[in-house]
Amino acid sequence: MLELIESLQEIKKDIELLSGQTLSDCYQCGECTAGCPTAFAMEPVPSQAIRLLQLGKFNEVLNSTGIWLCASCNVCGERCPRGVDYGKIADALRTIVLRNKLTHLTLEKIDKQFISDAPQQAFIAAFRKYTT
Amino acid sequence: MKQIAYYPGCTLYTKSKNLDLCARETAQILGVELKELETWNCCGAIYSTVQDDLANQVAPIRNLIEAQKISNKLVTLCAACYNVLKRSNHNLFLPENDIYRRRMMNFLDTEYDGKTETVHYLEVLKNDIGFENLKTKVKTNLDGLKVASYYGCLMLRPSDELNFDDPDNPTMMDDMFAALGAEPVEFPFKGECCGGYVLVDKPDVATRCSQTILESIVDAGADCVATTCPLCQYNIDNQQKLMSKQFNLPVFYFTQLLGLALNVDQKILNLDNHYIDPKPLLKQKGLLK
Amino acid sequence: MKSDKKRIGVFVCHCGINIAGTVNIPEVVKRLKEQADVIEVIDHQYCCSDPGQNLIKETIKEKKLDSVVVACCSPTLHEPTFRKTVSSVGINPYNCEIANIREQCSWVTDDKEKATDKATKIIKTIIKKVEHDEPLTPITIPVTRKALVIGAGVAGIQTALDIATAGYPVILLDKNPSIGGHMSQLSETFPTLDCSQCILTPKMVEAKQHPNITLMTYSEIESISGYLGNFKVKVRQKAKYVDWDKCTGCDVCVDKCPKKTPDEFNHGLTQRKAIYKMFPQAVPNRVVIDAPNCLYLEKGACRLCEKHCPFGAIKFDDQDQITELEVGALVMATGYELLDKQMLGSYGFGKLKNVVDGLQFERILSASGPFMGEVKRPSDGKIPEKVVFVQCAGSRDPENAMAYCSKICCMYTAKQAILYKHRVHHGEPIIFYIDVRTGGKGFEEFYKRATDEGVLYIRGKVSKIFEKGDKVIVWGADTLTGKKIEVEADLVVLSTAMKPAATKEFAQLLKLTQDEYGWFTEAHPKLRPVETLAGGFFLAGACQGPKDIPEAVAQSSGAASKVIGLFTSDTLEHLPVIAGVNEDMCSGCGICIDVCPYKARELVTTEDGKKRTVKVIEVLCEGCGACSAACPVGAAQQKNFKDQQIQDMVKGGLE
Amino acid sequence: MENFEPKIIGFICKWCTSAGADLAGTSRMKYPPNMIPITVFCSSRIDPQYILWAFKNGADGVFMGGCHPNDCHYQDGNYKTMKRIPILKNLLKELGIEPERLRLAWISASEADKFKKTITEFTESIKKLGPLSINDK
Ligand SMILES: Cc1cc2nc3c(=O)[nH]c(=O)nc-3n(C[C@H](O)[C@H](O)[C@H](O)COP(=O)(O)OP(=O)(O)OC[C@H]3O[C@@H](n4cnc5c(N)ncnc54)[C@H](O)[C@@H]3O)c2cc1C
Ligand SMILES: Cc1cc2nc3c(=O)[nH]c(=O)nc-3n(C[C@H](O)[C@H](O)[C@H](O)COP(=O)(O)OP(=O)(O)OC[C@H]3O[C@@H](n4cnc5c(N)ncnc54)[C@H](O)[C@@H]3O)c2cc1C
Ligand code: SF4
Ligand code: SF4
Ligand code: SF4
Ligand code: SF4
Ligand code: SF4
Ligand code: SF4
Ligand code: SF4
Ligand code: SF4
Repeated sequence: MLELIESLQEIKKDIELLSGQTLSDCYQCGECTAGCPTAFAMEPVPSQAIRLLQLGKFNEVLNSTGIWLCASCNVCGERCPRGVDYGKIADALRTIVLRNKLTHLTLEKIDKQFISDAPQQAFIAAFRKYTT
Repeated sequence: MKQIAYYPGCTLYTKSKNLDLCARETAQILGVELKELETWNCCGAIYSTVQDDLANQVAPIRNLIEAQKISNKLVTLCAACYNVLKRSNHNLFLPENDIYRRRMMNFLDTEYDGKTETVHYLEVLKNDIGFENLKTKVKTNLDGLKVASYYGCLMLRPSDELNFDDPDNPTMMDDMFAALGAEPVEFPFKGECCGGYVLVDKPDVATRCSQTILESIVDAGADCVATTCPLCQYNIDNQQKLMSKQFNLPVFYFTQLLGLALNVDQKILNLDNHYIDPKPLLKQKGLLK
Repeated sequence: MKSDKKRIGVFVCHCGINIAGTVNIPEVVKRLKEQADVIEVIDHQYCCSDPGQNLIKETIKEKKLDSVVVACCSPTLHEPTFRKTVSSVGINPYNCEIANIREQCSWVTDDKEKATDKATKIIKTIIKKVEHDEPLTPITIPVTRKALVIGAGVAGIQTALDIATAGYPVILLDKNPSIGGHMSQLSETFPTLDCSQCILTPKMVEAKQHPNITLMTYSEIESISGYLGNFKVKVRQKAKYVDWDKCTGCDVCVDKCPKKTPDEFNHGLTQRKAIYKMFPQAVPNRVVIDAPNCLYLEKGACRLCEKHCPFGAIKFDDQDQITELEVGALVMATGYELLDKQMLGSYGFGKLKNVVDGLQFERILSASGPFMGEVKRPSDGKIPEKVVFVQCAGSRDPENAMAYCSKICCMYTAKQAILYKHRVHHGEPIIFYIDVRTGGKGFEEFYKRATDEGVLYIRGKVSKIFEKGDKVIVWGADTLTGKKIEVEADLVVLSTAMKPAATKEFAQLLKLTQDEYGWFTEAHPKLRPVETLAGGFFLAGACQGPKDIPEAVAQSSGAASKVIGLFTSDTLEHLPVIAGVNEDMCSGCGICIDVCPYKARELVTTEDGKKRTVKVIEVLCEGCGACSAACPVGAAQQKNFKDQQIQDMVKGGLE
Repeated sequence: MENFEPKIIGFICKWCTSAGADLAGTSRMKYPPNMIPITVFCSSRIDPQYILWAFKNGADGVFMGGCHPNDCHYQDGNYKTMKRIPILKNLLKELGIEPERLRLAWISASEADKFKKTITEFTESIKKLGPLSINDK
């Protein structure tokens, strides 16, 4: 569990700075969730994650599985009526976790056969995305 | 022969030779030399949107600088490279990133004005060669082959940074296939994400994304799929083995089908490097002996 | 100017102790008398009382005064009183000015000495002003007591009827062959569910038969000139290729015409002929030939309509006709359109046959619509078992479409879902919404009725719509449970955003201002909602912003009453405190033209043709003075607020 | 300095600030009586020259009051004023007049209290600045 000790306002500032997004812009229409290809597996889904952040429940979101399931496909940001890009917010949230020295992925967890099969770019990206 | 700087990227040098070699060969036939950069670094395979992460863009920018020795454009084939290189350049030259840019130039110890344009090979085919012109060069008409052009997310979004094609209704690859005599198939998932990078961490999630796309392609009556990205190719081709439904649908790189139409040598086409063997389909359609 | 000195009298009011309690009036009088430029200074207990007013009158006569300063309360209270007093004894009312020594002096300080000082100075500023005041006469403008209403939807019709009933002639103009606007396309109307045609048709007929109303359909505005009370408008009536005096609307020609084209009235859901009537109840009940689609007019062969018309009404050599109208006021009632579905890329670009917009679904529901009121879907005529309604399609979306809320779609979506349920009892209506906005009388109750009748509301915005087999798949979300939702529907109805029908070019032609989206802007958002800043132009209905029928009609009656008010007299009075131009000084730079908010200034060449200068269109000038402040050479001067006057006033206040 | 009574000219618009001042009066609010009001139709009528003229003729401070942005009786007169004032302030600086001696405020017809507070505060600030030195010369 990641327990952040900084004041709430600090984390909020971090999230907004790192993502370049303004949390209060979101009016909770849910269009991001509606179009997200991985929302079926996410917990919380994009619009709910933003709502939790608006409410100051930062730890809840930082410790969730949802943020690791975002495929950075940009559908949400492309269609959001208020110009909020949740993909960028998820990227910022993962960065905050990783910068707290918590790796999400280790080599041992990956199937060996898969490593020899799958394209390089998948691993390069995964290690940039999931490790400190 | 006209030379354009070319950036193969990491995967094309290894697992996706068929995407790379076909492109070089077909370009040659069409009168353009894809001249590989003398030295290049891996682009990073993913574009970090974290605002203070511009340092990750040193590698992409270095490649763009290197390209200037050859041309003012840099051609990419892999959708991920295209996405990373183009966005890096676009965002670095936004006015709000002035300070970062100056810092990076100091670090790289060079001057660069952002003028190298990242283009995808499809754009070269459309703009430099022309689909009408391409039509006249076809040796094996892909007549009767129903192709679903799958663009995925990396070519299309964010549309304001990439400006490649309409993000909701891309047609560039379809137009190319029409020029080759094939029959482009409309389906609503051309730009949906195949699950991409979550593959490594959560293969089941990625597989379900890919399966949804395949279902839509099969519903639309396509014989095969064409992609521009090694990761999409892998997700949609190889992962068929994990899907709850069997599709048996071959997945090509668009350059392979282009090569086929231009009678490129079978060795270069590299049709063996697939999970679903495409040869029976091609034979059935009379496109392969 | 100082040479012909004015004969100024100053009257200082005590207002009981209201002024005299703080201001030492005898001292003020004494100090003012020391000033050489006044003839008489007198104080009085209550200047506004009869004795006070008489004193002023007597003094004027006795001392042969030509200008008066009354130092008393705020001019908003008694300026009209005293101006009337002085004019009763022959002084120009604009040569009587008020020095406000009560609200802005005696009441706001307890320091008697300072109050006395301040009062003296305030009075001095006004004396200085009066020294240069000119006698002014209010400008009278003749008024042509005839109105032009542009746009004949329910708003335009209501406006025309109200003005006509008050006894003034009205021209009701529409670009379409028939009046009626969008309301004629609606099925039944919220919140009472009366049939739209049933309540509109009588009004249309009444407009047609009213002796004071002239209909000009199939017509557009070509140009306009003039000003409040006196406009000249050129109208182009498009060639109809049918002589409407002979045509009886029998429709024989329509039956015979071989050429088909998509029907605009049904939004492309059906076909109409090249010769057509907009809809069966059209007013006027006449047909027109749509030239680009007519086989004879385009290709030279056919003439079937001509052959079969029992009245010889076809007139292939018909031409556009230009008419010049003279009117005193214009009412804009051009209404709205729906946002083009092409704008909504992820909702299928308008390409998916079974994704229709709100007005198309109104036609589908309408008893006179393409399926005679049976709910069928456009692709194959099947009865849709599951219909998804998508609210806020293109509204409240500053990033991709319109930033505003279209205001009526929550209600019409509820209505359409209810009507669908009435027609298809086992059908499942599902509404995706972000908020349900029901701000109107009976509206919330109507929403409740929708849920009572089995409409499922899902709170979330739709992201993507696509076809799968013969189904339409809708990707939405339920934000209340945090679930992504996929619905397999038979038909999707988009509650697409309303947008103004008036284009930028049209607004420029009329010199009217629009907001950033193109809705006409009213003179004041709260207090003058039916007027515009351009004198003589009024607004009615949805051309000003999204509106439902009750609001459109209420505003129309409001606009009509403004026009009627204007027409009660055949002349208008306009405040004479306006700007002028000193032609000798004016360099013709045009700076003043740009700053004038009322377009009251225009560049002209002097009569001798030698130089460019500026003319003030007096009736348009509201006297703000912006031009006077902007003019670099001091050629633009506002009457009774001339540079010299204000500078002297400053001096008076500092002496 | 103790007994310094600044001379202030106030250009106020008829529709908003002057009406606000009237309301302050009707509400019997008290504020320093130093400002002599000159009411014009619109703040956009005020040519910057008049302000210089006022300083030249002995004013220690000049106040300008108009309607709030978007509330102008003449559409956008106050925007014109808003644009002029900063330019004028620069000019004042060059002439050796403290720009703080010129104050622009938006005061509506209902803001009697704001009128009172603004005038009180402005008068105090001019008192602190002392007499305008160019007037001594
Ligand atoms: C799907 C849908 C359902 C609705 N259902 C209801 C309902 O149930 N109840 C309700 O109260 N409201 C409903 N409304 C709203 C209703 O349609 C409007 O309130 C009403 O039609 C507005 O009338 P109008 O006269 O202002 O504009 P319009 O009806 O748009 O009329 C404008 C007229 O001006 C003409 N015109 C436009 N430009 C020009 C020009 N340049 N020159 C000449 N003529 C021009 C047009 O041809 C048209 O005849 C609904 C709206 C929609 C979209
Ligand atoms: C908290 C609140 C905030 C608001 N804020 C805004 C806002 O920001 N913007 C906005 O546009 N609107 C606002 N409004 C709405 C606004 O107050 C009303 O729209 C407006 O006041 C309605 O004016 P009216 O003349 O119809 O009614 P009222 O203002 O209610 O006037 C009715 C008059 O009739 C008199 N009267 C009543 N019965 C009788 C009788 N039997 N005999 C004789 N006289 C009678 C009353 O004494 C009263 O003077 C607000 C309302 C509220 C409650
Ligand atoms: S689409 Fe945008 S506004 Fe809507 S819930 Fe998602 S982030 Fe918020
Ligand atoms: S960017 Fe991430 S959150 Fe947004 S739609 Fe794609 S996968 Fe979902
Ligand atoms: S004129 Fe004004 S100040 Fe004089 S008595 Fe009348 S109300 Fe009072
Ligand atoms: S033109 Fe002739 S046939 Fe046609 S509707 Fe008129 S009268 Fe009838
Ligand atoms: S002439 Fe034209 S309008 Fe008449 S019947 Fe033929 S096509 Fe129709
Ligand atoms: S009225 Fe309702 S559906 Fe229409 S834009 Fe507003 S909230 Fe959306
Ligand atoms: S006083 Fe105002 S309205 Fe009149 S001409 Fe000048 S700027 Fe225009
Ligand atoms: S600003 Fe003055 S000089 Fe210039 S055109 Fe207007 S009146 Fe003439």
